[in-house]
Amino acid sequence: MRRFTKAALLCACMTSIAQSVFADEAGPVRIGYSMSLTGIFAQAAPSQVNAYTLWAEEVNAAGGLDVAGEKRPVEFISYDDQSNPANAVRIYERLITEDKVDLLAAPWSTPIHLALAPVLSRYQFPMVGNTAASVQLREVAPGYIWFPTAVIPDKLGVELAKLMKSEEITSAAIMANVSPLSQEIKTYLIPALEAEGITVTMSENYPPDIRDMTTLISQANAGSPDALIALSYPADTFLFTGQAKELGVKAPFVLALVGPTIDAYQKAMGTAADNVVTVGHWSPKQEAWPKAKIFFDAYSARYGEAPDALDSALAYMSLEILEQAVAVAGLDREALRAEIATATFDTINGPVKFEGVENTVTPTSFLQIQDGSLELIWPQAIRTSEFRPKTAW
Amino acid sequence: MAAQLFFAALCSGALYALVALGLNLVYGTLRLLNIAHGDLAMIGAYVAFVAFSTFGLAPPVSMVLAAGLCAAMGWALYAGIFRRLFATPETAQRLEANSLILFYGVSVILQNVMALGFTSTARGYSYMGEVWRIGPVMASGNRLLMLGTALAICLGVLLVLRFHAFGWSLRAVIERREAAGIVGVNVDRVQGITIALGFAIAGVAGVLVSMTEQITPFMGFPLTIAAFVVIVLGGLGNIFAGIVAGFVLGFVETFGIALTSATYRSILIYGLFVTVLLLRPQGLFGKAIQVR
Amino acid sequence: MISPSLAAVSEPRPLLSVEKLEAGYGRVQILRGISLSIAAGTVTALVGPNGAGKTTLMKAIAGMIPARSGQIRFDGRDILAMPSYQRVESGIALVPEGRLIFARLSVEQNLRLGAVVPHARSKADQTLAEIYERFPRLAERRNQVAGSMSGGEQQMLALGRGLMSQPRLILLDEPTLGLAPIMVARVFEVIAELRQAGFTILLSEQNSHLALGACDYAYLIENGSIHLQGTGADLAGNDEVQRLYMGR
Amino acid sequence: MAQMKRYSYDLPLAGLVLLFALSLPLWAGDYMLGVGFTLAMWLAMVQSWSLLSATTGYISLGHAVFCGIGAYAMVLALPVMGIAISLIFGGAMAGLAALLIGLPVMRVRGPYFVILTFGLAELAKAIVMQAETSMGQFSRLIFNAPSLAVLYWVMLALAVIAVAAAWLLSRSRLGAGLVAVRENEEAAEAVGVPVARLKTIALVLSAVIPGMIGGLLTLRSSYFDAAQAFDPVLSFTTVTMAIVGGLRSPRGPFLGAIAFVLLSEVLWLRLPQLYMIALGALLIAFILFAPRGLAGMVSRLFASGDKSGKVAGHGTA
Repeated sequence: MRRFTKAALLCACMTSIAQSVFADEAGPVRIGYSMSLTGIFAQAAPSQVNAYTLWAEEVNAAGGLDVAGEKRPVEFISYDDQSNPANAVRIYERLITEDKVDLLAAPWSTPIHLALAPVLSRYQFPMVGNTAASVQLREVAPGYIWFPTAVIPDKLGVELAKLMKSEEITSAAIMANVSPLSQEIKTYLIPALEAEGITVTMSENYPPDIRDMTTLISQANAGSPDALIALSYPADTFLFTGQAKELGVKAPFVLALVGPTIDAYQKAMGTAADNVVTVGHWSPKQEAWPKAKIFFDAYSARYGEAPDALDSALAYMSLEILEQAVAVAGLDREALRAEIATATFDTINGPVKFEGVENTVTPTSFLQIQDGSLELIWPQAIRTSEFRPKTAW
Repeated sequence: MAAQLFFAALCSGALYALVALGLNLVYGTLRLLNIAHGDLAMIGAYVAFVAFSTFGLAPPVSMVLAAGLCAAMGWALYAGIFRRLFATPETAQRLEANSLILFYGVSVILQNVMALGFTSTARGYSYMGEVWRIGPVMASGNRLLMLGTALAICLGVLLVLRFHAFGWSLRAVIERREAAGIVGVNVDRVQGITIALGFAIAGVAGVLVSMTEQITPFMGFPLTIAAFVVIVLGGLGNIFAGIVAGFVLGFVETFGIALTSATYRSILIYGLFVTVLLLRPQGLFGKAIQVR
Repeated sequence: MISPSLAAVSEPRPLLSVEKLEAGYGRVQILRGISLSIAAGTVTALVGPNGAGKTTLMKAIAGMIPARSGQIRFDGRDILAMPSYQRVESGIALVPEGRLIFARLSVEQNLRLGAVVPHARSKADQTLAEIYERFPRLAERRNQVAGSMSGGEQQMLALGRGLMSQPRLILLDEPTLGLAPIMVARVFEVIAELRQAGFTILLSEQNSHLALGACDYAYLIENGSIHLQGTGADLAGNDEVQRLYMGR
Repeated sequence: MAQMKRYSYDLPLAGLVLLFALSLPLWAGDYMLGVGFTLAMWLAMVQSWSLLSATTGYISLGHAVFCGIGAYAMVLALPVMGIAISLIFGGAMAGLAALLIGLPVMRVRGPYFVILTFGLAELAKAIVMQAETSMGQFSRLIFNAPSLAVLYWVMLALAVIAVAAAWLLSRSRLGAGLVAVRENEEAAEAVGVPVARLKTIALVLSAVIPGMIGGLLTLRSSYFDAAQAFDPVLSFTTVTMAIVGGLRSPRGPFLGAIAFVLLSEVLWLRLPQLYMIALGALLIAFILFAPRGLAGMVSRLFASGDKSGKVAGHGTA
């Protein structure tokens, strides 16, 4: 009787091992993520999901994901976090413990990335982040999350001041949305401008639901600054551009923070979008990054619109990093963590390497819309075009 | 500068008045608080976007299409659901009491149907973006078109209310629904037409804002809120005062920002909204007329 | 002068007949099988205590509240299922208790609203002129908001609004409620004039003395059903009516 | 009699459920625990909301304001007071806010009250955003938040307190007074019910727990940002659950919260927009066709003359 039980157990064990081995060979690599498909961030989701989907299609078309030498197809498991960090936390816990995904991809927005960091540490599950941008990222204990973005507000402030200085800007007016990213950038930008000897003629905040900027722009115009910096979000970026055009802003340097990289922005603003500067560190025009143009073309062909130079590029990059790490380390989480933490990756945005949680290779950069395409204009080392003063709307 | 501010206030005011007008018509005649009102504008914006980028139709044409589509939705909602509920006092009362929550359901459905159909990516198109100089004022073509259309519709509705028998019937229903029937007003028809009209106006407003704003499935909510602020300022169901209140809000917002700071904009507007509700729930203007 | 649009020349059948009508509000039943009939060209009075169902009956005839069962025939047609606006179209005008004028509309708009039904609209200008002639106070105040007028003036306005629809049957519900004695007298003068002009009138009135004196026929309603009926003089002479309702 | 019988049946059942719920962290995985946390949160939220809105008929569409205030107060107090006291402080501040606005706000009625509460929540959001900006803050990270198990137990405690409060209220003189307010405020006032005071008490009662819920949610996501903390969707979802559950039944909040959490677990899988559409359709269907909510359907299933259900169908806010 006892022998029989043993034999049965052994049998069961073996079949389950066989099954799992077999499953490993045939089954796809499952990648889980949560996305803000509904709720206040929902508008941004497609630019990221599209990039994920494109990546998976390319990988599968190429025979699958290289898992330490073995090719396996990939599939996503995704949930909607309703733009709520607490939901996202719950979803990642589910992905890890219930769905038992092999890999994780990043959600949208800074708050959700920050909320996830402790979860990843608890489960020792590595994840390459993407669309988070805050100095607070550095407060996250290094370990299982990395941020490829070069949009870190303190660096951004310093670099923007340098860019403006190099274009001989002497004065700037700033208007900032009260949302976190804008405020954070403003906090670092103002001292940086002053350090470069650039006068701040105006610094005003406005709420996210602003509906008219005539006063703000007129006030800015009154000081005749060389630069008009709108630390804006997409909705107010549209508003700002339309009204700046209407009010005949003369400043040769005009920056809008989030929005100009969205395909719809150029479609809606037409020529008014031309020569607007914005934040971003990727451009399909950079020939030193051969994958950039390929990605741009593939994305445009697949979705009928240009990828968002910030979100789509970052999302794609984060999966490229994951892909390359998995090729070396396989799916073992510790090996994967070690690989991501130490290796240098070749992405559509050029080489990426992490120190702590930060990408230290990709420089903080600025883009300018020139004749309908996004050109890198700063820093000098990677720029694809010269800065052009905004002379006409 | 002052002239430019005046123009800005006028533009905001006209849009507020227009968006609120549709909401107020529906509230006035049916006592339904349509929190999906802004989402109808969103539908209008998508109509304009698709018409423009797929069929090359200009927004003035889209206005007709959007008005027709939204009116049809309003009529369908009325004929399909509301008419039956208005037939008995108990269900009518329940419908009115829960209308805001009910339309929240409608709002969620509209937003997510559009998100499914069009994804939530922002859309945009460019129409009449060139800037005109009119005396001391600089104005882009699309804002002039918006201002002109909004003013024309508000004025048109006011004229109908003042001079046309349908307008009187409508005012009669707003003021005393139960008495309107006994003078011979076909209350059912007036309600159906009014909800269609209110929805149509929202659709047109959506076409207008689509010329200057990004188009997303979630763009409607701020418009709804603005419309609610306006009709509260004017007094719920008071059509004329609502239109005036739209302009008041435009001017308060624009000049309030000019006199203080843009940063106080939302506090100013919600503060005004809350204060009016607490102190003068019948609205800023009209006499204290009992609204059920 | 104003006259009924279709001259009802002494037809044998009644202009309005109500059979076993039951109606009420929500779960509360008020009318418990009322039957009555009204001959064309007459004034019929409904008398009875407060809460007996006079106003409910008026509202049920005008279609303001739905009937639960029974029959209402007007000019030979079954109107029970008609919405109220169609009853106005067919020639019934209710001048409701409490007037229910549109306080925010002007006097003239109120009147013109009375002619919103198709057959009246074409004659609106003419009828309006006649009403102004009959009620000069309304003419004086034609552009004033109706809510600003006195009770008696509002009563005249409500009556004028009813006349604007070219009715054959006028339902006058408590027209003297809350009016000064001089206005009460004026209301009864007008009723007499309208009868002269050939209108059929159903009058509900708490002041039984005046009502029974002014009517051709009368019904006494109690507890939602007809308690007594007869000519005005019959009822006025009835002991019980005298004791209970006429304070003698 | 029916009441007694029902409770004698319900109490042991409730004890079992509570025991099960308490033991959850001991055997369930984090995912289940997360579901439990969400469920407890909604139960506490809907039940607190009911203390005001279901009992008095004043429908609040701004309960997120109390979550926001509680969260903000907790975040501010955290460096000084430590987590436990900060949480309570957050609840107290939400209660205080309710007390301060109670008198003027509870005079406003019907549709005006509904939109007033919504406006107040947006106003508070704008003020807190402005305050954060002027303090040079953009968002706040919270470190060393307690583990999920601890958060869960605290949330469960809040849910139990809310349910107990509702139960006690329903059998107290205060509760009877509030129901009188709902049925006919003028009449209640005329017979000497201190209407204004009762309404303010109800508002305060229904604000304290949401204040602490706000704090717990912030700890759960270890992040505070005013736009998130005052998210109006929180208010709307609360009302939705209450209506779907059944406004006037003691079982309503349970059924509403459970139905929604289950539905979201099922439909979340890949169909988020469809989930939202289903939510909207469900809400509409319940308002139009099942005004007594799930509780009404349940009591109709056991159609043995459940008295509590009957009141529910009659009249709404």
